[in-house]
Amino acid sequence: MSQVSLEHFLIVSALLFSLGIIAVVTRRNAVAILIGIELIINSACLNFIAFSRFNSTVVEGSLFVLFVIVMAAAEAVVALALILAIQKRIRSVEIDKTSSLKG
Amino acid sequence: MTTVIRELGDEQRELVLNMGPHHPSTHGVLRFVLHTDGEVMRKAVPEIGYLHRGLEKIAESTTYPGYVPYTDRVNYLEAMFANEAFSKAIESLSDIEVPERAQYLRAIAGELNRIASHNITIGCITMDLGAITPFVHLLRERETINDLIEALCGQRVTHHYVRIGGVAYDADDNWLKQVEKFLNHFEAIIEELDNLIVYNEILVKRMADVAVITADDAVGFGLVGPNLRASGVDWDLRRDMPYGIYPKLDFDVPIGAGEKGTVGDCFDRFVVRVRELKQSCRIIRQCINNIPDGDIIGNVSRKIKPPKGEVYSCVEGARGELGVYVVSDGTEKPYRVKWRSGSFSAMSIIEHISEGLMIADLVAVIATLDVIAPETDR
Amino acid sequence: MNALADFIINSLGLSGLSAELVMLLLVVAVAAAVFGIGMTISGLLTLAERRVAGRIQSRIGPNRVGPFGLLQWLVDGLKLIMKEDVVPHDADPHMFRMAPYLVVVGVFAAFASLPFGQLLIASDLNVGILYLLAITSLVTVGVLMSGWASNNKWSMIGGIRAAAQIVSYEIPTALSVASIILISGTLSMQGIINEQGGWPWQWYIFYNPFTFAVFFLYFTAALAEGNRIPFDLPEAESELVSGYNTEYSGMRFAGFFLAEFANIYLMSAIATTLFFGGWQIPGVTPEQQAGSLVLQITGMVVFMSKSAVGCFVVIWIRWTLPRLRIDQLMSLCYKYLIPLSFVCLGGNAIYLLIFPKPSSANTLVHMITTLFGGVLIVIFVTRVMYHHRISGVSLDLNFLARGEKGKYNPETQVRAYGSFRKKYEKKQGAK
Amino acid sequence: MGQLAEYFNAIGRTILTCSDGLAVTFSHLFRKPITIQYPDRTAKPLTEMLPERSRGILEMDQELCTGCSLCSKQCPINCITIDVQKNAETKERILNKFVIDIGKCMFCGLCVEACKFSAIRHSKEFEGTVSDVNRLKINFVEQPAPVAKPKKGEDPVLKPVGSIIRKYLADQWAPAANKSSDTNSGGKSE
Amino acid sequence: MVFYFTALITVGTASYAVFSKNITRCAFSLLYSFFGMAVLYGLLSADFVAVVQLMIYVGGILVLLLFAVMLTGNIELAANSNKTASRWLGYPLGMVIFVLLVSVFLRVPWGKSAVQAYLPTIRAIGESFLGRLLLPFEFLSIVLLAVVIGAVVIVRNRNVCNASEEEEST
Repeated sequence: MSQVSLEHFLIVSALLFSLGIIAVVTRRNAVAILIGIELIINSACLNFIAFSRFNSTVVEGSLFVLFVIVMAAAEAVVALALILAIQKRIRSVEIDKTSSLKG
Repeated sequence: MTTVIRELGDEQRELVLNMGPHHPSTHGVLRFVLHTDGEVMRKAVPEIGYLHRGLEKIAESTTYPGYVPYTDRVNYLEAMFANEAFSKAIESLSDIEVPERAQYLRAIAGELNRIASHNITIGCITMDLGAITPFVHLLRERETINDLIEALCGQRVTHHYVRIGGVAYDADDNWLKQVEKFLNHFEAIIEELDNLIVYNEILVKRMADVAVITADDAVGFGLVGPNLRASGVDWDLRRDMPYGIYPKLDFDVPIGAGEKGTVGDCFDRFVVRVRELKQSCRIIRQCINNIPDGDIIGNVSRKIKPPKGEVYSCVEGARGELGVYVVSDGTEKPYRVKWRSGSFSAMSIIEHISEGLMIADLVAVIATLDVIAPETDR
Repeated sequence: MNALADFIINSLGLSGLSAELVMLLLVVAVAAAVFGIGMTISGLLTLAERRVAGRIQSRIGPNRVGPFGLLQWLVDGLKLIMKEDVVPHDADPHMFRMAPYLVVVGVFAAFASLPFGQLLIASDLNVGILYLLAITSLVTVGVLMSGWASNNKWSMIGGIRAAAQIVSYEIPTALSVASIILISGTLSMQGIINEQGGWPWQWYIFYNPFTFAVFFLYFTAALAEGNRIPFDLPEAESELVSGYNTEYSGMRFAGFFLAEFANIYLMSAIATTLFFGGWQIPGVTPEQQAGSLVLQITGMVVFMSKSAVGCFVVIWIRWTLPRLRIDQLMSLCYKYLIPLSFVCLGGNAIYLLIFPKPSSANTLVHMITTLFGGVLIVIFVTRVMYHHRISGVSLDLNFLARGEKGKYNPETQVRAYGSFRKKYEKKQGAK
Repeated sequence: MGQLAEYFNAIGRTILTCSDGLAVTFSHLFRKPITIQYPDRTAKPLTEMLPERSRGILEMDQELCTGCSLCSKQCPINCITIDVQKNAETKERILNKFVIDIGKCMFCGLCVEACKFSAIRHSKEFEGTVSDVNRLKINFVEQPAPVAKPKKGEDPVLKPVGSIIRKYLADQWAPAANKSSDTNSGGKSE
Repeated sequence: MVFYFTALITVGTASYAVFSKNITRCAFSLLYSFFGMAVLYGLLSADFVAVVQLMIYVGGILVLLLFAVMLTGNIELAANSNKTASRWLGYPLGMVIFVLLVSVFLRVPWGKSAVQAYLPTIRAIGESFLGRLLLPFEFLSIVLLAVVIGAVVIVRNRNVCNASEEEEST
């Protein structure tokens, strides 16, 4: 395990981040966009943990990540509720078709 | 929450499910087309005909005595009543007198059959609601009844015991004693059943206030028997259109009282049947105490040729009025036979009451209405 | 396990890649052992379920294969392996094949952190109990996947029901576990057991009235998470045919099946750990137990028998109670279990504030709660005796001379089929 | 307050009723199972456990049959076929064929009730599984022979119940090649 | 070794989730990605975070996602949503960001300290949450409560609106 250095984790997180960006930009399905966002959040979390592991304070990263995870859960709940509402409203979950904010 | 979903009224969100012909809770080959929105039903349309055997047409090519064994097959749970209904029709058509001992034997055998049939029904209701053990316990008791009836007439399910003019075999004292012994045992079992499942809170909650059939609806759709009585209509052929020796007997007719919910809900239909078990035991006890000696079959010639005419005769079967309409043209074969069965009318009300139920409720409704496929299709 | 690995590596003088290889092999070996133990336990549980169901229903249950039918589960497994593995034409084949693995992995991975004995634990994690709660969430996804991939509406409804149910009931489970964590002050499974003692009044179930209630809350919620009657809606036979595993056959079905029974054992084992003092032997301190092999084995037997009782109760409930409806299921969770477990959590916190750990008042509360539990058991036993008395009178209608326990005797059988027939004919030929 | 009381009432009711149900099922653990371990662990042969009146597969005793075909006239499904020929020389009626199609028979017992000579009757056998449905058409006449002529007032000599049909049913499982030898062993088995 | 394997699974399934056309499979493949992340956290000695990741992401968010996928009807149509011009924007953008990030990660001399042994983090986390970070922790619970209520309101409100509009139209 000792040969795995900080950079390895950082590269993995960079990969996840760019994948998330691609999903957000190219996908039209709202759920798929949400998937991309989750990937981005995960990559950030990985960075936090990795940095805190390879520095002296062990817990700080974990604390931050815990906050992030909870916020991500909250965000996912709201987003999915919105998606369901949109789906009921316009019969589609494609982002291009949601041109109006009025309920 | 459920009401909100129903208010949507959106056809696109409808899920069409095919319940049956092979489905664990349809009790035989029945089919329901369910229009649901998730778990909540919009409509359940029963489809029948998978078990059609042409019983009415067959009658036109058999003799009158020869058709009696066919009536065993009208409903595999109440062969005794079908036998009795058909025999009664021919007896009244050609004025055959039934000896008193035969009538007592008919009552004993019939009530035993009613207990057996209700055992299956109550067991199936609990099993469809998830409790399997009461079903097996009741099946165990039914097994004893089957043994008793086999000792009486030689067959367990297709009895062919009640014949035109009387019954086929006599019962000896030993048999009657055994029946009494069984009743002593079975009355304890009824009490045990009460403790085991009948008032179980989960079961009550599953059935109370579910699929309420009002008295008007019940009469309008022609429900009979326990289903009708559960809706609060006090109607029992054994008491209100007496036949056989029933006028001489003393028994109560349990009706639905909305014990845990509304009158006419699933729980009432369930509990009415449980109460009837006890009344049947009471009837059998009286019969055993009062049974006279004598012939078991009246003066019947081998070739029965009823005079020209038509007759409707019905008995109170386990599923209510089991009637048969016979048209005779004076030959030894019936011109037309028509059966009227409780399951058929029970089936017809399902579509009416199914709206807004959940899938699990529909299972309870089918079970408590006690729909038996062969009786529906004949 | 780490200690074992260090010992092996140090004694062989390995280093670098080969040390890692040894480590890996060890991990695989332990995983295989855990999987084997889990499989055996769940296999035996399938048999136990059938035997107990038989006795409850006045039947016998499988008794032909092996003594008392003990090998029945092996034969059943063999049959299921040999059956064709059918994938429906319109199913999503990859997901259809993947789903049972997820379920099996989710359940059996949890066995890794079960404390069968003081030293018999595959890995005593710091976050032991949380790990158990977390890893089983794979089951949710597996079930949902199987329901979706089967391309069958009944399966789909079953899968969605299962997912909704498991996700909902994770909350009361976690809350009731939190009550115990609050008292023990540790998340590690061994730590929780070490905090308790061997005698009933030292168990956490009798710690105070709140934990007594928490046990029942936990038990109910765990039953629901394990999809057992009265909460078996996902596979409600009379409603959804067989729920999410309707389309499965052969080994994949066996996967679901074994996972269900492994889940039962899992929940009983967790209950044993959290509430019933785990492997603690009455009158023996953990230090004494650590020194002796005999006491170790006794501890394991104690743990196994406690969890076996738990499994028995689960099976017994399954063969007694009817099933809830989906809205009642949810209202039970959100209206009853969650508020009550919150109350218990708060109650435990206040209790801990009032009675600090070692105090005589504390012991008094333990004793009173234990007494209360004892009284409940006595009341229950009287009810059982009452029922046995009123209708346990055996029916002696000897029309058939039926039910006599006969020994295997082909000569009594005039016409018998298959192997019996052959044996019979041989005997006839010899005459 | 009322709602709160109902809330706890519901919990109490559920616990009470469910635990009472559990008590019932628990008490069953101490009762005797009623299973009959058919077919190989019964105290007696199963046919001996059936009641006297049990209506099993039909059997016909050729030595008693008068060929009057009362039974086949009564049968609602015509599963009995009787072939009687008159021998032109001796004026004797010869029973050529007496076939009962057990696959059709519904065990109603009308034919047995119709027979005045106790020739046809129900055995207690009920296991009629065969590999070919045509084998269920059992011809009870092995050799065409003159019909029986019972005298009035003389009781017919009855063979043990089931002895006739058992031979035919044992035949059904015999391999086709050495059927004759197997028939003998089947005969012995009574 | 474990790391490379896990990283491969994580990234591989994540890219499947991003590029696959079948939205259901996307969501399911995310499971492995999340699971892999949990293992990575475990490798980084953050055991509590790993377990929380499993519980919340796999047990919670993923199931929610799957529900959303299954509830939003015409999935087959929506799944083929890659055929847009934004693909030509999205892929290069992802590439550029990736190259940028990697170059930054590799060039910056992170002040690395020696890798420590695996330490239990729970006690420290708990003490921080109930001590130093009590206020944010409580805020978080308020946020969660608000989110739950909000989500319920959003979903419910639509239903009622729809129903009332339909009543008006009929």
